[in-house]
Amino acid sequence: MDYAIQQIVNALAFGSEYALLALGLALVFSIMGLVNFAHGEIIAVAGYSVFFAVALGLQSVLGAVTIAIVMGIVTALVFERVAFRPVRYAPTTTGLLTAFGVSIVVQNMLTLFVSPKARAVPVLGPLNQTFFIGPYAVSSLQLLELAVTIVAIVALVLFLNRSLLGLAIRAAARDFSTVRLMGVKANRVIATGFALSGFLAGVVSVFILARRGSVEPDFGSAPVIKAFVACVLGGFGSLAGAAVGGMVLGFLDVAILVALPQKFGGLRDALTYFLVGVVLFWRPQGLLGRTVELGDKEV
Amino acid sequence: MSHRSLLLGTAAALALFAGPALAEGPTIKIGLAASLTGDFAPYSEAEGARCMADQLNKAAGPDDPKIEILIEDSRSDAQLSVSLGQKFLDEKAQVIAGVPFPDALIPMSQMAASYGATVYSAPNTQVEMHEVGLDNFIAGAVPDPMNAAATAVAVAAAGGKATVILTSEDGASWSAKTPEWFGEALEKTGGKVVGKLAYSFGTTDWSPQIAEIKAFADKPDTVYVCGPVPDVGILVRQLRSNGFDGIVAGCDGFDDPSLEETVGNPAYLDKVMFATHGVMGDGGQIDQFIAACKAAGYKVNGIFDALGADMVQVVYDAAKASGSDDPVKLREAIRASDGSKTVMSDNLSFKEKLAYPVKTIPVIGFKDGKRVVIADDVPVFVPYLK
Amino acid sequence: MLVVENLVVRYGPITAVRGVSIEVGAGETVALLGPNGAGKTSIVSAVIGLVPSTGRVSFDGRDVSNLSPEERVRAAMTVVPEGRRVFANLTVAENLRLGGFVRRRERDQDGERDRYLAMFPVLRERLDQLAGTLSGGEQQMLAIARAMMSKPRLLILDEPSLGLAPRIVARIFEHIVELKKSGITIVLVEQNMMQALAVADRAYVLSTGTIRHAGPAAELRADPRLADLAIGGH
Amino acid sequence: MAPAQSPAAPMPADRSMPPLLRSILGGLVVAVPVVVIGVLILWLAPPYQVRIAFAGYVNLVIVVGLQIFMGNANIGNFGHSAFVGVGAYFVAILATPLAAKKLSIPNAPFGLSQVVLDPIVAAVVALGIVGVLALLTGFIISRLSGIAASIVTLSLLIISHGVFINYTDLFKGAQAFFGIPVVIGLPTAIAVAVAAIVVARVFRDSQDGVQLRASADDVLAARAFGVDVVKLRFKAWVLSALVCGAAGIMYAYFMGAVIARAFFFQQVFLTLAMLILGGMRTVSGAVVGCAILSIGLEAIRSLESGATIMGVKLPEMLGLSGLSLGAVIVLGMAFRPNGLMGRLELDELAAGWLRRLRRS
Repeated sequence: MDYAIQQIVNALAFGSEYALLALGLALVFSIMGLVNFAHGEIIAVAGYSVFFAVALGLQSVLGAVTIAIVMGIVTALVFERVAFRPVRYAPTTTGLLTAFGVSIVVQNMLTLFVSPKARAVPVLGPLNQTFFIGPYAVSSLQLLELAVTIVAIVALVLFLNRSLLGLAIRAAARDFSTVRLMGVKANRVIATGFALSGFLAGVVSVFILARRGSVEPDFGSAPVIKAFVACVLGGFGSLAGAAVGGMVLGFLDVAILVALPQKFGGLRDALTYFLVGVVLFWRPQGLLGRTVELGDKEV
Repeated sequence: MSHRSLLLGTAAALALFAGPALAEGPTIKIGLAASLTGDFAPYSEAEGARCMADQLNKAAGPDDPKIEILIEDSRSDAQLSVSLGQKFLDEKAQVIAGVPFPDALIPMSQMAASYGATVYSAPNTQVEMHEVGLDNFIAGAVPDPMNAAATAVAVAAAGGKATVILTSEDGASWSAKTPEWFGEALEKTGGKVVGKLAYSFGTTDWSPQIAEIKAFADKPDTVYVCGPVPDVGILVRQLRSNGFDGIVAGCDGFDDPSLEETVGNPAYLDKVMFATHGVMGDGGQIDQFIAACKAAGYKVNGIFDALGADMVQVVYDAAKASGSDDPVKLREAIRASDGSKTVMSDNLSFKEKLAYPVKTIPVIGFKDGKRVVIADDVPVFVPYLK
Repeated sequence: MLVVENLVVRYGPITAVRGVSIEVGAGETVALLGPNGAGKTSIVSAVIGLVPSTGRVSFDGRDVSNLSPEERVRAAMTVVPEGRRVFANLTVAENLRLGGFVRRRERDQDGERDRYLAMFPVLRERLDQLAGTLSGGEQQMLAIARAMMSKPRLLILDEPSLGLAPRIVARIFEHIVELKKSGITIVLVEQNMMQALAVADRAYVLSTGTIRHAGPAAELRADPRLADLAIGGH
Repeated sequence: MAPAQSPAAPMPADRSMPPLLRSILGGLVVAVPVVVIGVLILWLAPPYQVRIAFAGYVNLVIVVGLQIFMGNANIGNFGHSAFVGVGAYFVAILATPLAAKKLSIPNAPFGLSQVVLDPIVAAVVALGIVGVLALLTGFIISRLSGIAASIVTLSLLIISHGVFINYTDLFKGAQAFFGIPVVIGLPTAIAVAVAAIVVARVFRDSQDGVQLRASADDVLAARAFGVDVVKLRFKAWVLSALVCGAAGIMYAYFMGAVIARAFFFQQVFLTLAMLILGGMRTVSGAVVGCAILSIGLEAIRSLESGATIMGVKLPEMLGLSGLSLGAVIVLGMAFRPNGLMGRLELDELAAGWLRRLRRS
């Protein structure tokens, strides 16, 4: 029983990290129909910024967290301005490819100008303290992740659906000139949407860095693939779907590891993807997705 | 005369003009399809080889062999390293190497055979290489079962009796079988394997595995894993912070300078031990070599560069002995030699096993966060290789 | 109130508007008429600032030629664009809220909203429906109400009758008359000349980017030359 | 601006020719540079460059296969490498001699570790497996459009990679599956590439191809004319998968080893970038894009490790070729989303030039 609860705690932590990642993808998709695979590189740039700051003498956890988040936002804004604005109203595939292109460029720049090898960044270690609640080992990171994910989802859903700025972001992403006719500074509100996703990326970067203790050029791209799967599973573009998809994926990961005989331990990922495939076969639009949302940009 | 031979002839003529025309000794080309980027970048031997070759060439007299190192990035990609191997063979390399895993090295050896060339993989340890029946393959390191056996002896000496082993298919037998061999060797000392868990390379959150470890009915006092950094460093940190205070043991995958930083807390390194290829951190020959190379501007990293340097030394000595640039004669000379004095060993010889050296295997532990040598012997009982 | 002087709009090698001057007095309803391709929508886009142009646009005596569209909207001009352009993925209520974006700090938006929901009762029934699911006529009503939420002093309607059934068009024009009575200045851009002239005080008739005729609506209605243009246009 | 942007209408070389023959001839015209370059390499280049060229021809077949679905249906496809991988892996599993299998997949299910087929039979069976998988996946994908379809193709890629990497008993996991008989060389690759080009061209010009392209521009209008878009997409998908599967089989039979990583994002991006650069609307675009990027990236890659040019030692620039690839994608999307070739095939362009030349 203890063991089961312990594993559920672990699954929640896995799930919330996936969910937080997926939320960044879903946010950009829901506001501008862009499947932003370069989200991973926003995370990577945030991580490398901390690495540089530490190399220059930064010691404080708070400073590192601030740098990661600020650089996440800045990077997202730069990507939007340089790469995504020119393809804003192009077909979605164009945007998706641009995102891949940006991702390849940034990863290789990190390889070229920093190093292809992993670089240790121990500064965020203090965030990752394990303590015991009764017999259960819980890490502060797991709790933080869960809390941040819940707050982020609720805040984002409220912001996008209830606030006027949220409405303006959603509208601007679809019809740039008409939204200007409402007196909205459209470029600025779309940038706000990106800044939000950059904020999320910065936060995720802090979590990954605290757990890993090092950065590498593919620091963000590997987790984003999982996040993408979570988004597809939950229904692309739906924020709630991203969160649910992430959680389901986290639970699947842990459950398969626990339930499968060790002989088949290596099949964990295969089975996860197989189950995702089954869900997609049954519901191509994902668990919470609507077909309208998927086809939105074509309207 | 075809166009092709015309072109080649022109190129050769140009090369003659460009090359040191006065050299008498043979010129040996070593082509390294090195993992400069990608997963295995921490385990690349290229910079050390380059540094050693430059040192030897500088010191060489007019009659001594010249070593020319050709390096291209294989991106840790087996396939690209096979293609690059072909390129080096086109350029008449006598020795080539690629990603240090069988999936690259076996096809490369088959390819090199028709040129008479040798595949010499300095960091390679996998047993498959010695089972396929390749005649032109040489590994610079001892095979994994010996590494596992040496670790088992050290673990037993430190009181380890009940071990959990973590296996992954991602590094073939290196990461999948070495833990099994460790278990077998530990059982020989009276210990036992109480559990086995699977993982994938790239794992950064080990909490499900750790929860499993804690839930085993037989409480383990040792965790063994053979994988790359930073994964294994993260495992150490997370095991410790979850209250596991037993032994964490591993293989040469641990031997990267970034291990300590990844683990973070120096106290966590107590009771961490791993078997590797040579002793570093004691100010000995390897440290001196690495320091000299670093000072000269080579981007050397650690023990794998020393392995690369040893390869160059062995090839150089063989070239000197055979006095020829013929690849087959070169290989015969390597295998006939009673031993080379190299960075890592006073007497590195392939005479006994032909495809790999027999040497002592240092097991590294930690004291106050610093690396110390716990043992440095040739293991008596070796599983699998019988 | 709105003065447009010597407006020229070019799209690359094509000149869509060739030196048009228009004047609209406060409280007036002025129609901008002409067939397809006469340059009407280009004028509207230039007046609100969505396309680059030369010439001068002033509003309320202030030169707005160098302002961005959003700044012009803040100056109390507004456009109901051709083809409605409601935000299909937002609900009716959200469309209206967005219409009031420039007045987001004011508290009396609800008064405005109630007023236009009273004017277009069908919108009240559909407040929580996605705007994309409305019929064409309903979308047009929403577009007008949305534009009015910014409390403009100048309302430019670009082809409000486009693609709508005659019965619906009549209803839309009734609403325009209603708006006119409230005292707002209106520029009505239309292909549907006779119906527009029935509502307007004055009118300009355009063809191939220049003004062909101008005058009081009643006079133009009687002008036989208009019929030719109308036929040519439709 | 490329001439492709000019309003010249596509003009068939000769109206009296039957359409099928015209398409085949058109395809062969497009294939001429492919054959010429291949023959030159065979004649002049050292073995290493032949190897690199072979990889280029495999990519060409993949890009042409990709064009069949993506170019005609106008749906972003990221899943094609799954079929390349399936083709390659199944010939590996079926045709590898027993001795090598004992090392690589001793525990293969269904007794596959005991089966060795003739390479040709193995290729046919592997292609059949690709076909079956294409039928199953096509069932879903042809019913979706736009981004939904693209997302499902991307999921397909990730799922297939997950299975290759983790179903160790059958696919040998993250390690390369080696020991596959090396039975073909560059001449075969050139022949397959030419065949793929002709097949793609015939499909593009066929009734189905024209209807599918029309429907890609306006689905509703095409449906209104009674075009069964789902069926057409399905056909294009299966044909595209088979061509990609053939590329995978070629790859395995030349390289002698396959590795799952070869059929993942890197290949997907590379081939997509080739198609986009050349222009996905035409088969010629696939050929042109593949040629430019293959040659360009290999040139850049040879600079990465610090080459010496005209006596100047360049610094080590690891990652430069990847950087260039990404830049090509980003810039291409921003400035030339329709690619270099636009909407006209090479032979149509040539015919247009000829006509203008004659007129002047």
